[in-house]
Amino acid sequence: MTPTEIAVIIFLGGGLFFTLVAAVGVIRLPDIYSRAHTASQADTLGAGLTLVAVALTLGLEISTLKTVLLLVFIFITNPTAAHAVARAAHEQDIEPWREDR
Amino acid sequence: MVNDILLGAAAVFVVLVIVVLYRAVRGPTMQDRVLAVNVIGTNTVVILALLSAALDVPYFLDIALVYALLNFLMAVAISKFTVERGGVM
Amino acid sequence: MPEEPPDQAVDEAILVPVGESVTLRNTVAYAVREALAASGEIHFVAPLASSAIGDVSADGKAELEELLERATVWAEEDAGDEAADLRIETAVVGADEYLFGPDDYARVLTDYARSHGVERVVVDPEYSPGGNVPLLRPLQVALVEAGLTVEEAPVDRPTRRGQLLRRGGLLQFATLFGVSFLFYQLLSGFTLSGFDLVTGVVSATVVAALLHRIAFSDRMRLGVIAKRLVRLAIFVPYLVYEIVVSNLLVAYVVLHPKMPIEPRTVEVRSAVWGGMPVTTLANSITLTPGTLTVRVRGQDFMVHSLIPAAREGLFDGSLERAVRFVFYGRDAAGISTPRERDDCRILDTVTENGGEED
Amino acid sequence: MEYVAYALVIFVILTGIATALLRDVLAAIIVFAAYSLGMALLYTLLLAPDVGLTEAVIGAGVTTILLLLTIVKTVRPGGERTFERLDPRAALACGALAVVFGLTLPDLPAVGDPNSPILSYDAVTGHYLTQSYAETGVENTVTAVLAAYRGFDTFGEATVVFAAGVAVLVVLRREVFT
Repeated sequence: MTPTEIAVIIFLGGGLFFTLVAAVGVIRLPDIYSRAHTASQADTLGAGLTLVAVALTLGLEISTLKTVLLLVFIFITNPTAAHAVARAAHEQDIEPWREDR
Repeated sequence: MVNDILLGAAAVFVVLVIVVLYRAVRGPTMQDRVLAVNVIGTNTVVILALLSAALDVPYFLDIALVYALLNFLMAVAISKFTVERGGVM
Repeated sequence: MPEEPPDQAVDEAILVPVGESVTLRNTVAYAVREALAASGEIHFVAPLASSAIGDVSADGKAELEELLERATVWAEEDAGDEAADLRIETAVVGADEYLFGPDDYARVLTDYARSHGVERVVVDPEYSPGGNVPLLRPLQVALVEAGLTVEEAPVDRPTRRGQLLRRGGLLQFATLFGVSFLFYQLLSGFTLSGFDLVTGVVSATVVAALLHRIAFSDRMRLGVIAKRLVRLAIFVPYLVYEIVVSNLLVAYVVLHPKMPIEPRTVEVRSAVWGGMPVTTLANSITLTPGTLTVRVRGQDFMVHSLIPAAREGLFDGSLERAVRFVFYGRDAAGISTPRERDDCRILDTVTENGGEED
Repeated sequence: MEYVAYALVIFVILTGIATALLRDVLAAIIVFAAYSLGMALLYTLLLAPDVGLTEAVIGAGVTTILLLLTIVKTVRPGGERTFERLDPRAALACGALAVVFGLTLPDLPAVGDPNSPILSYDAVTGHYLTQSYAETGVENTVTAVLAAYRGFDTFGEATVVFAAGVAVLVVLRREVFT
């Protein structure tokens, strides 16, 4: 295996792991606010790592540039979308869950 | 070989998408659904990128770009809708 | 709530409490119209929140004075030919007191009104004294109890207001054109064929012509932007590092069988201001796992935090410092942390601070 | 590649069923957007990226906005139940239809099969390619097939599109008839 392939596999593994965390979090966590945490963050990192893996496989070409653009875009929009969702929940007076109530 | 790994990763991503679908269907609040669909959308973009690399079809990435845009717009539009149309909700 | 001004108020002076708010511009316009219809006397009064920037309250005062000056300029602009009829007075009040609750604000405002013989108050509906959201309604009640006439300026609420169009210049146009054109060429794969170049120029021109007055919020200065881009390049690796580290923390918590989470909503009054810096900070906070920006008003961030460690990190303000570094340079990075400034607190419920919208 | 396709088909079927069964209209719209995402992925995977792109823009974007606008202009029944109660007769009819369509599937040629009729029966394809201009006077073969040979089909489609357009206008300007 070439070093590039090893790097691809490492990044892909990381991406899969964090996306798995996002999925588990979205299912397991108790309320919309805490779900928004994993949805925006673990998922963003998972997607980011996977896209890095894709960019590495592609090597140096136009497509790589597009992948990087995609990555930047996801890193900007994902937290914004999560914020929009959380804010919508807040404005509808949805109470956050607490472990002691 | 790398192509097979990428395809396998895409398959795992689709399975994760199916898992997240539970939240989109179950809710309980509308925001949960929007959030779940947003996660599904992000993963879709990633799947497209993976397929593009694995099958060596560069223009899949263009679709992925359009998708990323749409996904964001959808989450914001529905969130805005649920707030401003509070009476109808 | 567009109420007709009461008739008996016709020859009265008007007091406008001034604070940083999105609708301040429109409130000033409304107050000036009302004042010209009446005595032409208008008082812009800015109560100084002691907690504004902790011990550097001189800064806070200077900021308010600048705001008052801006309000005065706007008022004169609105008055136009009738500017001679308009008498404007400005004051910063409460500088020597510790303003905390709505009653404190009401007291200093009432004192001012008494000593200047003003009985009518026009309130900016988005005015948030001390940056705390729920103060406005109680403040109004307290002012009414003190015997003043209080009305809210009939301006549009944030969801559908805001001055979208700005003055656009050649620089804005050129930047937008360049970015769109590059994006188009990227999508077409940089073939640089005649067709792609021509269609690219056409599309980029359409985009730039339609949007160059909307797309930029600040006045553009190339030097500043270049400096910020360089600092941003330093900031991004740091952000990625933070994201990965705290993502591992959250992953541990989420995958742990017992899921030991302790979610709390906290409020932080950050020391960044302006559109881009606040947006950057809010997005960075959301990107760092364990913290999620729920709502932002001016400098006040309402943040939902999942685990205590994330909360501590937020109060230590390392991200805030980094964002300040990006936008204001290395000197500004040194301001004390939110914890030292005493600008953070844990809220008991969300709705305690919500529900003020309608 | 098969696994991806299988997983996607499962996803699409699940979202489809959920869309049909969800009681809350807004929830159904949101899940339907997920359905469109899955469909677009599937199209793309089958190497029809243009269809995938259209599905993404129309299905996930435009349709969602149109449906949201529709809710704004109409009422949305609330309710405690998450899912619609199943109507056995409707379920039976749908199931029967699905079975009938499913039975025709094995007769379709495989994707990219060189022996599929469109590639092997040169008599048909060739006829259109060589004769369409002489018979219809239309220069583009695809247009000739769509507008001339399939005239009735196209007419039906146009009627459907027209009806949909009228419906959209009616919904968007409800005040005209209230």
